[in-house]
Amino acid sequence: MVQAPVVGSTGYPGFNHLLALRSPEIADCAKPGQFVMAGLMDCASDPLLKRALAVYSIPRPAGDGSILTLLIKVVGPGTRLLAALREGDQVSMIGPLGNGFDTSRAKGRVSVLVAGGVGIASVFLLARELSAAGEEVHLLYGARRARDLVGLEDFQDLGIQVQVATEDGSRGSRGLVTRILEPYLRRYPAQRLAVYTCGPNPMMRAVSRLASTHAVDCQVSVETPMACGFGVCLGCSVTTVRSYRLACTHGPVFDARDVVWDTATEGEGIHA
Amino acid sequence: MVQAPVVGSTGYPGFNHLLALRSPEIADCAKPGQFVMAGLMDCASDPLLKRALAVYSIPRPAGDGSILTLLIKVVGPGTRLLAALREGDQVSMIGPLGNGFDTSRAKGRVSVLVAGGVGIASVFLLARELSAAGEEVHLLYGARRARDLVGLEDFQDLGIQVQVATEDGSRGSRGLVTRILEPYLRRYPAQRLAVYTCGPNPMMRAVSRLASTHAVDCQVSVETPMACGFGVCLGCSVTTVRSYRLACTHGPVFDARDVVWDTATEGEGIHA
Amino acid sequence: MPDPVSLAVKISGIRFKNPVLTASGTFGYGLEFTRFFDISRLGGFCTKGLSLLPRPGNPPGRIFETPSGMLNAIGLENVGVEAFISDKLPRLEPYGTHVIANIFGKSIGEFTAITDRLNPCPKVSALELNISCPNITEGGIEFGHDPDLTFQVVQAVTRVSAKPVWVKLSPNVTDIRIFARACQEAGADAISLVNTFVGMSVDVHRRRPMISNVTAGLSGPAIRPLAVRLVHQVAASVEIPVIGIGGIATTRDALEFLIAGARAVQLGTANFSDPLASLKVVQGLEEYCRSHGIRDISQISGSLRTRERPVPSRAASGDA
Amino acid sequence: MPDPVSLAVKISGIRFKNPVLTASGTFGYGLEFTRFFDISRLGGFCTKGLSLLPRPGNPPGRIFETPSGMLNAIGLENVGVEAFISDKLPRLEPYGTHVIANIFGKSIGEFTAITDRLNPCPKVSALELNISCPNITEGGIEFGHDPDLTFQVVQAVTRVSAKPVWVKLSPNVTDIRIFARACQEAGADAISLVNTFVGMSVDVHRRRPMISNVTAGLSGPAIRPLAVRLVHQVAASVEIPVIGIGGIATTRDALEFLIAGARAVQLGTANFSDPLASLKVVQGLEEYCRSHGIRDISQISGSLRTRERPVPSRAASGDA
Ligand SMILES: Cc1cc2nc3c(=O)[nH]c(=O)nc-3n(C[C@H](O)[C@H](O)[C@H](O)COP(=O)(O)OP(=O)(O)OC[C@H]3O[C@@H](n4cnc5c(N)ncnc54)[C@H](O)[C@@H]3O)c2cc1C
Ligand SMILES: Cc1cc2nc3c(=O)[nH]c(=O)nc-3n(C[C@H](O)[C@H](O)[C@H](O)COP(=O)(O)OP(=O)(O)OC[C@H]3O[C@@H](n4cnc5c(N)ncnc54)[C@H](O)[C@@H]3O)c2cc1C
Ligand SMILES: Cc1cc2nc3c(=O)[nH]c(=O)nc-3n(C[C@H](O)[C@H](O)[C@H](O)COP(=O)(O)O)c2cc1C
Ligand SMILES: Cc1cc2nc3c(=O)[nH]c(=O)nc-3n(C[C@H](O)[C@H](O)[C@H](O)COP(=O)(O)O)c2cc1C
Ligand code: FES
Ligand code: FES
Repeated sequence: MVQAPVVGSTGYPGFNHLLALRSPEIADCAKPGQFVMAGLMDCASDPLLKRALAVYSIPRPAGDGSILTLLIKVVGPGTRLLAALREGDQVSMIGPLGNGFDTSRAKGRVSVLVAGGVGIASVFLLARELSAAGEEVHLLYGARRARDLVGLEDFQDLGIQVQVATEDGSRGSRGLVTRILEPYLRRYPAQRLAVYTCGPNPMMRAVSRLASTHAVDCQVSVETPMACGFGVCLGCSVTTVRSYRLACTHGPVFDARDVVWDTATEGEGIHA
Repeated sequence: MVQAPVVGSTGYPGFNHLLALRSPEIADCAKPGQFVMAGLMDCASDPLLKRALAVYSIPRPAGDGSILTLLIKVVGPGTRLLAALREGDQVSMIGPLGNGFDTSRAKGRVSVLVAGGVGIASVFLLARELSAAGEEVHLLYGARRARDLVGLEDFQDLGIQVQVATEDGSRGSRGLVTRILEPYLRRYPAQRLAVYTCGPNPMMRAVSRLASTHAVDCQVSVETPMACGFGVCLGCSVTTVRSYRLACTHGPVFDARDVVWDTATEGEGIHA
Repeated sequence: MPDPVSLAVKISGIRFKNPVLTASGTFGYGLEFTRFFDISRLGGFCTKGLSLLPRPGNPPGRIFETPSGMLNAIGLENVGVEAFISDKLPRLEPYGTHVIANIFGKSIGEFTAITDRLNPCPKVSALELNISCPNITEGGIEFGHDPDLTFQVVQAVTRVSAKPVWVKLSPNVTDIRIFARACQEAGADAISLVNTFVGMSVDVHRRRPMISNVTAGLSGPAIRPLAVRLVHQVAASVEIPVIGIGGIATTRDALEFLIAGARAVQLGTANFSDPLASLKVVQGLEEYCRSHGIRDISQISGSLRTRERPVPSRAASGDA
Repeated sequence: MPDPVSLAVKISGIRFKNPVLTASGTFGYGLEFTRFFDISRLGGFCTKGLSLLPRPGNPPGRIFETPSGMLNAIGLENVGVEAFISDKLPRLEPYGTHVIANIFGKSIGEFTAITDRLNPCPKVSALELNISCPNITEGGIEFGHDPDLTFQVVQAVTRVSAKPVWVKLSPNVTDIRIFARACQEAGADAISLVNTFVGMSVDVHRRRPMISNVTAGLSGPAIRPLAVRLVHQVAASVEIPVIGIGGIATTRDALEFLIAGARAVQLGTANFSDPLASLKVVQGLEEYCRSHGIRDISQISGSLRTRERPVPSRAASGDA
């Protein structure tokens, strides 16, 4: 566990917030798709638990600066308190946690990153790593409305191709992000493609289904409630075809084929 | 209930803090010895209850500026969160509450204000009102050590006489404030004196006893736990010679002769 | 113009303009809140618990804050039923809200005597029996911890009462359904659930109890999950309506109880830190109904859906 | 040099270097915490509840945060006693801390079968029976909600166990002393108190339970006052030592339990948000003893002082 001082805090539209923290321990070794458990120091007991947040970015090359950023969408008390922090405040963090994306078979493939809402936070490091390795990377980014799109410039700066879909049509294509995904799945042979997705569960379910129809490899980064983040509470189980798996240690990234989507419990009503 | 924006926040030694709030509703009508219940807006549920804080100062003449200040000693989570507020933050307040000091018989008497620690917060308005009315006012101020003495300059600015006692002798007389009180009680005839006291319970108990020995009128401003501040929870009872009385509505100021000091329940171990 | 939303509910034959009430011991005699808002906006409120004679309550050290909750052992300090009738009730006349008289006694005779006194008071809409207090004639056993005593006291009161009788249950029991059914059989018109949970705190520096009475009742958001569960359980096992209480501070909290099976709710501890909390819940429920396309709040009561979920094919063999 | 402070306590014949343990289900199998600190610093820890066969646990929707607490219905997912013995226990050898095996079964036979399996394992110092689970042979009644069943299961285990037997009681009962005494009579060596309180939460937008199992166990600071009171009550009614559990996160919290009568404490939910919480309590207790002039932590246990207070002369006549 580390205590990390806040070194920057920037508000974005759509209740999004970028928090920069100095933490060499985490910044120096976080991999794409990993996350931290972040909490307020020395606070009273409500909120009680730390909050899971993807490592949005770390310095490049690693080790240079030790600043890591978190992209936070304010949805409840925990995220509100984190977003209200100012320079000099401290955050208590555990991490990096989770398996992260598997890029061992990414070489030579077209990587299609499909992000929804604040799910974008989980794929920035992935985009950067893949494009630095010289792979072809596309970001397909969906949101309710234009102002919910956050971090677009960071991806554009990487020089990767970015396409946007908004449900209300206020930017990019109108409709769900799956609409702009489908043409990709048609355009390339299945074995030349790799899909990585993070976003609301209904979106990931739809992306998984599409990828499976086209027999394309797809990794999903799931979101579940988490109490600990390091495999002891057993609260973050995900139903997979063979067993329950822990999102925090076995995941949060799973092969889309393994996940049994569960509309009853996976909060589409909350974060969607 | 009012939402008051923070317009100033200043740290003092000894974990003391001065918070300035814009609240015409309260600033325009608070009387010496009254208090407010102050809480964080829209926070999670721990801390759950508002905190009782004396109105330290209001503009003079009343109505001019609408800023009220609270002098807060950080002793736990509630006071820590209040002290951490910055300009632009909001505080939710109920007040002014309580009876305040009775100055109807102060005319022509020497007023001796005996304060201990942050109890000083309850007597500044009193000192100002009495000295503005042309009465002779003395402040006897006791604390553990020099750095726990706060607000001294404000009293000196009023032109009243100030004497200090610290337990470690780091400023003023060494010892308890009762030591510097005793000479006053001897110097003047009882009916020419009026004692007003606010501080830790053991101090007030000692002051009450001294006043009673010398047959001098004494008003004490007591501190009890409070859940509501406006007379409905019945949690703030004070044992008086005839009955339990509520500190929030019947008090916090009581005639010292009426109070039955209760060492078992009145937190000498906590704030002393 | 948006469709009108009906927040009205009927409990024990009484129509409440909305399902939001305030809980006994947290709203004084109602009058204390008129400085904050027009209490006619509420469905109703429960008075501080009334006894036959006035009571001074417990020595100081009555309350202590705990994480998301508070302990209280006020000792049922109150003005007594006579003073309530003569001093408080007339001043409540102008307010168009239901006054529920919360009453308690140390014997069945005391309960019925208080009932007799309140029977002729038209401004009192219903009685709420607080049976979480020791019955001195039975050697100090709490009425609310013995199903037979519960039955007896409720039956005795319903027999003499001219008004509907609600019974407020203690949550500190192994199976609350037994008590709820006893109330129903004894003729109770509604169940108020929950009273406080027994707790305690220690001053670790002085090694003394924080509360003079040593033990005290825990209330506030901390107990909400416990209360929601009890309301859900009781609503499924009796026919009479259940009024949900315990840690309600916001509209969301109130909805948890309604969806779990409560017909109405009471806010308690929340009134201390935000005297306007109950009013905000009235407004919030209206907005919720509007935004969820609900015409009538009673549609929500007990509308909790539980359904099957997929399980991994090998889960039963347990390789997790 | 300051006087040395002894934090050592003896429970059921075992010497613990300090009275700080961690609670079952919140500390994995111990190994998960070695990345955070040297677990040999703890008095001991309780394993995740072990069953005869591995269990997959409940479907997702297993936890939900509530005010100062959390609900969990993990469904007792665990690797099973065999895998614990073969995969986990050997890796715990290097750590100089007591391993308490928390076990549960659906029948008395399952309890004794697990006991038999653990008897030959020297690294297991004691058993902690979790009796808050339904007994299938008795039609699903919880062992811990029936004093006779409690007696039977405890007696059966103590008869076959080569190790001290602690019993972890459910707090969801009317009078916990009856259960504690049943344990003592059945030969239990200590009582662990409390397990979680039954609660529930509702997703008000989807009108579904937040937890797939509908009801779940409430833990965390929210329940601390309730747990302190139960520990105080039980410590006064049995001779065997009581281990205090429930919402402990800081030294102050641990002291509340010790002063109220516990011989040792366990930290549960606190391990999630601060994996170092238990270590900090070890350090904090030492500082507390030093600053309060206490040589031996056992002096603190049960040292709560209650005493008389002055009352107003006319209080009894009730003019308040
Ligand atoms: C691996 C992982 C990575 C993540 N990465 C990110 C990230 O990079 N950025 C990010 O912003 N988020 C991320 N999340 C999500 C983030 O963890 C949650 O948004 C956060 O924990 C919410 O905490 P909160 O206290 O703000 O809201 P909570 O209090 O947890 O509430 C969340 C939502 O639930 C609702 N809710 C709560 N109780 C109820 C109820 N009873 N009925 C109905 N609704 C209710 C609230 O109103 C709110 O809308 C990630 C999650 C995981 C698991
Ligand atoms: C009428 C009135 C006027 C007041 N005016 C002022 C004022 O002007 N300025 C001011 O600073 N204060 C004032 N106070 C006092 C102030 O209200 C309290 O200091 C404040 O409520 C403390 O809140 P907290 O959350 O910071 O600390 P709390 O959490 O309430 O804790 C207070 C103290 O109790 C201790 N404590 C808590 N629990 C335990 C336990 N179980 N065992 C042992 N110790 C424990 C804490 O460690 C801490 O030292 C006034 C009080 C009253 C009644
Ligand atoms: C200070 C205080 C006093 C109370 N007095 C009474 C009472 O006189 N009669 C009664 O039936 N309940 C009484 N209660 C219990 C409340 O009515 C309510 O049942 C309980 O507090 C749970 O609700 P809450 O969590 O919203 O406060 C009291 C509660 C508090 C906090
Ligand atoms: C996620 C979780 C899992 C738990 N699993 C077990 C268990 O397997 N066996 C058991 O006896 N208690 C279990 N408990 C209960 C704890 O050991 C402890 O008794 C309870 O949480 C109260 O302590 P706390 O408030 O410090 O968490 C579990 C608690 C939690 C939060
Ligand atoms: S979050 Fe605790 S096990 Fe995954
Ligand atoms: S603080 Fe509630 S009655 Fe005084």
